[in-house]
Amino acid sequence: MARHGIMQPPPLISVQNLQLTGRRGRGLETPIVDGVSFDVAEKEMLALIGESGSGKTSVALALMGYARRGCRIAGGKIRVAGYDVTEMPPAELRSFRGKTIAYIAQNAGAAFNPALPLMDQVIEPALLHHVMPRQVAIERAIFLFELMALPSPGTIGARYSHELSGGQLQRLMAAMALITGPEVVIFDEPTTALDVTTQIEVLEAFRTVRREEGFTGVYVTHDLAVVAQMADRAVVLKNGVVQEEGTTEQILSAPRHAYTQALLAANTPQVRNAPTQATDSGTVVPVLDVRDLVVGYGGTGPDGRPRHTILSDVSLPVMPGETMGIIGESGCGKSTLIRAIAGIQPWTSGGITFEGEALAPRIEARSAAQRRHLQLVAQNADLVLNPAMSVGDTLRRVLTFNGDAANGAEIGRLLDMVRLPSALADRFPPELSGGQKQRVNLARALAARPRLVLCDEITAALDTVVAAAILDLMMELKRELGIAWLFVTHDLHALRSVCDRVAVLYAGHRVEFTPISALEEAPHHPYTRRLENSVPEMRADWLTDVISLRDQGSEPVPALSSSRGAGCCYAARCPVRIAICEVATPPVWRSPAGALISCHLTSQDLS
Amino acid sequence: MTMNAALIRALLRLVGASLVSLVFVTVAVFFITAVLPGDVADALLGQAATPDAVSALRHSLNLDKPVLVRFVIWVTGLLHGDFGVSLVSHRPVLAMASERLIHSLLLAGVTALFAVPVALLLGTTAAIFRNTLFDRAVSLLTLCIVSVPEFLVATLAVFIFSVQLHLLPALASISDIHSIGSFLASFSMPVTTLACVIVGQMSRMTRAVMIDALGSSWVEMAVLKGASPAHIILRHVIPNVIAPLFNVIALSLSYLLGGVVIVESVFHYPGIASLMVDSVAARDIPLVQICALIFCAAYLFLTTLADIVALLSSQRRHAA
Amino acid sequence: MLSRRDMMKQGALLVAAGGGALRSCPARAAQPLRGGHVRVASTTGSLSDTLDPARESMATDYMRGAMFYDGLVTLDATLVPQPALAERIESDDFRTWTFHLRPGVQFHDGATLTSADVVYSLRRHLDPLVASQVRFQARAMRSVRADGPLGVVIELDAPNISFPSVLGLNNFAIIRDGTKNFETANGTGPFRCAAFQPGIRSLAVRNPDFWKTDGVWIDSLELISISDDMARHNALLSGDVDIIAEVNPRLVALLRQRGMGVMESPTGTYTDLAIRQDIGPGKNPEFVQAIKHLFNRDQVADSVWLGFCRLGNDQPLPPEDRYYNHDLPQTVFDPDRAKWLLNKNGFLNQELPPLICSPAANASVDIAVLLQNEASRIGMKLDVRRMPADGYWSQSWMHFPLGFGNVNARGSADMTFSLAFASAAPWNESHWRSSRFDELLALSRREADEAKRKAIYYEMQTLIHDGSGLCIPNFITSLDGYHQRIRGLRPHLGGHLMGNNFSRFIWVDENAGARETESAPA
Amino acid sequence: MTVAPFARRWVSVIPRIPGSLILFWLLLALLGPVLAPFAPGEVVSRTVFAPISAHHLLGTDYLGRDVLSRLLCGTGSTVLLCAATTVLACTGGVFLGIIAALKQGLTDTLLSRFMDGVISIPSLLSALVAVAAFGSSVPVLVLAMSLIYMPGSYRTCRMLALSIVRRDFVLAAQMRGEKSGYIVLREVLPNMTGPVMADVGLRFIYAVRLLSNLSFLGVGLQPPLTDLGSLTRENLLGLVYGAPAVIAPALTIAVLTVGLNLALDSYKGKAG
Repeated sequence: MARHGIMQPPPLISVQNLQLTGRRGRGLETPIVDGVSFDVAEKEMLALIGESGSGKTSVALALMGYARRGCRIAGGKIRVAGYDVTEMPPAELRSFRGKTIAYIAQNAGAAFNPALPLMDQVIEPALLHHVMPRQVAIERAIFLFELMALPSPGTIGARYSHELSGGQLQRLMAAMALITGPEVVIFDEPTTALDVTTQIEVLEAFRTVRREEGFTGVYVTHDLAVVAQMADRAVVLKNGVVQEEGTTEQILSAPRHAYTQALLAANTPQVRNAPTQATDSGTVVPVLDVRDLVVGYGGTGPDGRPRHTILSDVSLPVMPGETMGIIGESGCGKSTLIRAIAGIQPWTSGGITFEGEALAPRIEARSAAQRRHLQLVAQNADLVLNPAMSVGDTLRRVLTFNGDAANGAEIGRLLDMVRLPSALADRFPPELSGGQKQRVNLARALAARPRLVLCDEITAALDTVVAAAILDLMMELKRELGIAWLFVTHDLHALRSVCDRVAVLYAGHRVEFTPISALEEAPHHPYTRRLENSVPEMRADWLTDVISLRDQGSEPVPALSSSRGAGCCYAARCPVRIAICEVATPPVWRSPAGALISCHLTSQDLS
Repeated sequence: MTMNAALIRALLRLVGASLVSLVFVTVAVFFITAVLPGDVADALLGQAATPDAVSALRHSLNLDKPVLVRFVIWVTGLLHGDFGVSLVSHRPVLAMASERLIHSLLLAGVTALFAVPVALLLGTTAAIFRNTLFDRAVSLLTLCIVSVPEFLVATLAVFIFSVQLHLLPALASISDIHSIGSFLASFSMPVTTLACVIVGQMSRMTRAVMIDALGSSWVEMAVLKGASPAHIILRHVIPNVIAPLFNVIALSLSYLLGGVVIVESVFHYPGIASLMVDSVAARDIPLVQICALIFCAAYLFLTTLADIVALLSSQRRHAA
Repeated sequence: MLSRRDMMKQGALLVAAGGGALRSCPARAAQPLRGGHVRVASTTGSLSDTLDPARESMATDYMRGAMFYDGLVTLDATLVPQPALAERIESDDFRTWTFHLRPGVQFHDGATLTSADVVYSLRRHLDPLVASQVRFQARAMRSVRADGPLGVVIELDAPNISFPSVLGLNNFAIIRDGTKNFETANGTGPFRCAAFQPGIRSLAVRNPDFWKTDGVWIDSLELISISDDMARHNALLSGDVDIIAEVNPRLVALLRQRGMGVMESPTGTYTDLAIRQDIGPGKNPEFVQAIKHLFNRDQVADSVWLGFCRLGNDQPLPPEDRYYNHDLPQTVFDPDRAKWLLNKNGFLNQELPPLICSPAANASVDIAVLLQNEASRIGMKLDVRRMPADGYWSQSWMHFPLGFGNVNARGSADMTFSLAFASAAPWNESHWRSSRFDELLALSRREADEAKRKAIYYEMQTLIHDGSGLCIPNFITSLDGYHQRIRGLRPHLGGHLMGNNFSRFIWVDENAGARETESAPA
Repeated sequence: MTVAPFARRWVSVIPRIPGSLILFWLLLALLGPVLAPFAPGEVVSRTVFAPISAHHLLGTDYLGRDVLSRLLCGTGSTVLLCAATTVLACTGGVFLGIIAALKQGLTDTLLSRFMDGVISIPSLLSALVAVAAFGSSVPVLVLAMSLIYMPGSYRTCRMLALSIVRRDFVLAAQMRGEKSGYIVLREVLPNMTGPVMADVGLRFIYAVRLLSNLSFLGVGLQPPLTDLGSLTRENLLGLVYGAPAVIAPALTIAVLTVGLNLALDSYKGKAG
């Protein structure tokens, strides 16, 4: 498959000694990328690997002769498909972009114009560059949609970006990039924002079009497993400097550079947790007990249930000192569950107790002690930390509010607890890195001396290495402080490494509830299995294997479905469904390993 | 189906909210005018306002009744669609106000036709070339124009173009307009003066809206597709900023009906703003009321329209 | 009754008074021409603009009314009543007056003028619902009755030799019997009402059936009102209008430099400070004396009127009036004496009521500020309180211890005295009470002998000068601007474009504008 | 307890506003009457609308008074009055705007309806009616103008705050049980100071304009107090003679308002 070792024609892309600089406000110019050089041969796919801030996206954009506001290409030579990109005047650059070289952005939801139908945008490059008439472009777009297995390819173009899922948009964006048949396509972290299950569909689509269209590619990512599936060669960037370059196999199997090794280590699953021996059968009162929680919207129907359900009869006991994991894809209701527990999402029926006392649905009605002992750490540290308040002030306020001493030493202690230097107290959130922000976010929760911390996808927005460090920190804190955690994620790796027990949510239903020890042992709910399989692995043929497995199942349907009718919520996507799945609510039974599974099939069937 | 129902509900809510404001203004204006010193009897008699003359006239106009009773009488009339008659001229106030309103709408319309494109153009170009010399120059210029009192702008314009150069008429009397040429000549100075007032704010707000949009990912994407700046603005940005821009425009236009007393007075233009100033001076309460209602309704109509545009532009995408 | 000799005397007076005005109105012996459209911009105009003669209260109203209506008599350039709709006026005792109407006069709707119309027109002023501006004057008429189709007999409460002057007021114009609707005008005047939009404009077209065969030259006239000074002058300068009322003294030079005419009419109009004598510091006559001495009349004349005024002597008759008391010593600006008087009475360390002024009373704010400044120089603290123009006359004027007023030239000395100085007068601004004055007033109204009456008026002026709380620093020269193509304007003691009657006299000389501009001094 | 950090926060914000410019105008406002060579009401010349001369640096006005002296006094009252108005209007607008965004529901609806009602009546008319009803004293003018401009500030701030109150840090504060006052002042407001400052600048312009336009209609400050708009207005006739009496106050208005706005805009630049 890989073509290294063979004598190659001159490279299609050649970057020599690229210098990119940027400035903030009226500050001094600082280098973003310093002396980067690499070549990409025709029809080759090069991976640009690096953390956020490594300059990988800037390099990718520079290939198109584009620098973001405040940045500029300060030096070096870029040749793409015979064009000298750094020398081209604006008009020529315009006819080059979108026609010779195309770009697939990380967040398709944001990169599509929300006010225009998708088809107009997909065929726009073709019309802009007068590559083909409109009707032909539409036909080609539909062809590409089909190629990438988009549902209803004939009509999907009439829709608007917010109506489609991230995975679908990412494929549409690929179609948009390919509409003019460009020689070079740049993939900028195209699957980072997607669920693992969706990522598979998208990656497969990319592979298919690459096979059919045969373009040269640059794939920007921080995910080595994805690199393994997609790229022929890889360049590892850190702080704007190339650390290592080689074939994908080389980089993955025998990384030479320390940084590459660290990346690889972070990508490898590891168990950080010494499982707490907590059970819900004992005499210990659960710190948090969610019972038959129903959350919905659109008013209540005649049966007392909401017209549209987000959570259906979810129960979840959390023991003191335990780490409870909740996993599921976007839209499964896991964030809603967290919000309900946090008191910012009213519920229809069911109840929540905290340390034996009922929690009021509204935060205002809860006692000061309950508010204090139940802390939420939200996904996006950018939003959680007040950008106008220094780190010290943020922590100080929590301390004074709860009547604790709020001196510098205490703040230093809190920062130390999350492994941050106390000098950071005077900094403001915009000056911090993503990992630092998330640590401050944790410190803020810890400042209240909580009994239970709700963690809502706290690592989702972070780079692999940083996320791993946060997970390490969590476990250390768990050991040191003995507090309970409710850990919500879509990342099975993370879940495995920190949790004691796991609840699997699908479409608002708890389909499985299992001790982490049982996760490695069959049987499991078919959806749990699917989640397991979707975690990318670092072998090159993993994607092929998963796809061949999946082809046995049926076309997936959007996850968020109404659960009003009877039957199993997963029936539509289940590869092993039987007739009864469509009509009857599945029973809950306990597997030999201790997992509570909600399925019509028996333990033997699922094993 | 449900989308349409939701849309209609949202529209009804908007309209209902406007009605609340309208009722608030009606009640407030009535009672505020009630605390004004003197009434129409005083105003009509002026120097001849001897106590017996005033009280007789007051009695005949029902002004000696308690304010609440007068309010009830007025509201009752209103509910029957009767806005009342002017206490001064005894003509129906609706006819008086609507005659002036037409003039005002004409002036406002022409001003909008001229000012809105200029403001959008200035704001957009300033956003595209932000933090450049051009941007700063536009900002300085618009601020300067907004800050100079409009009576000075208007008077200076008249003195230069009418008195010194004899190019344009000094007055914008509606009755003198017989052709397109005389229309343009009569309107050019009032319209320019008014445009000076509103272009400043509109262009500044447009610039802010545009900068917001230009920073979005989809604009970057369009650049990377090889689209030209004009194509990006027209094809991509405009459809997205229609709603906020309409809001900007609505706020500015609402000023053009009621906020133009000075321009009306300098150019002797018979608009509704001067009618209301007159009616306040004459304490002609029914007329004050209908003018206030018209201003309020116009403002609410424009802002509600802007809200509806916002609703529809998001609805269009949601409903598809 | 009124003798020819009287009128001749007044004619002589007019020449003397109008001497200065000749400068702006070249006495060219040109023959008036018929035809032409004239646009006139007056000052105040509003919603309250009216076609009801009884309600006319602003200059614009009077001008409009004068185009459409006639009175029984009209006041000429020296304010002497002349026959108009009444051909003849008779009275033996000055108490019962008989008016003989001109036969064959037609209203604009074709009806012929009869005594019923006159009776209706005069009686309606007594109805409070009419909101007549001259209700007080009308009350002096005990009865108004028809005496045949062309005779009207009016019986007064008491004899009044000046009664015809009262009927010369525009408000007493004659309308058709029974008229209640004033959306248009149905009068006997020289113009018919072609359009009337309150606050916007009035359009008048010549009445071909006008009873007076000579005079009235122009075909049509549009009357608008521009309250903003600068805009009004600009409209004249740009040629948008042909005549403007009330030229600001500061712009006289500009208008003349640009070849426009400015007509100066000396009038009895004044802006006064009234010190009430029934409340506040004005109860002390020495306070009143001090304030009179504190008026720097020359400075007011220079700063406020730029010299377009005559010195006032704290009595209401202007120097041009035939009854003006020349023997009265002039009150002079004497801050030292004022200070001494004030100090003596302890007013300097006392909180004094504010000076009430308003844009409604012409230039009163400026005069108040100048007075305030003079006061501060002698250590007297006087606050100025400016009131909004609307509601000033009914809500503020005469309500405060120290308040400014503004009085237009009245039709006769008798009217001035009886309306503003008699003890029972409704507009006795300073609330001055003098039984001697009241006696003299009653006496003067019966006195047919001109010399005797003059003597009585002299004494009345002295009484006012010495006793009343009225400070009249200046008499204002009325200034009207016109394009050179407009002819026929002549100064008038009533000011305001020939006592608001200009429409009957002006004519258009299409060639004059060009010629005049050429010959105008740069 | 909580006052200290509040004070600390505000003290740390204030120096970031372009202080020198504001200080300059405030000093001029306070010292202007002292620096004036003549008493502002004093007639010093028999010539009205005199041109610039050594005696009268900016000539004389329509009554023959010294323009420079009147300008110095008028600048003071304009700056102080409009500053007071702007501060009052924007304080109210900011606070209520954020509260409305924060509380949503009925509070928001009622406040917004009320503000819409106020804003829909033309500002000049509201001011006119207020002056007619309560007289044109300084407190009445300041209060009326504040009330007139509060809804605009409210609208702007509510829009700005709507996006901020949905951010998680506000939620975190609410979950902690913080009082509304704390959330408004410490959590939300510091994140919108830039646009709020720009809005404050615009309100200041509007206040100066309204004061000028009020003087056009013959109401406004009581003599001998005067403001820049009135000075422009009362000397408007001097325009035809090119008199400095009308040009000087108009220029002062422009320099004052434009300078302040550019300074406030640059503050936005620093924060963002």
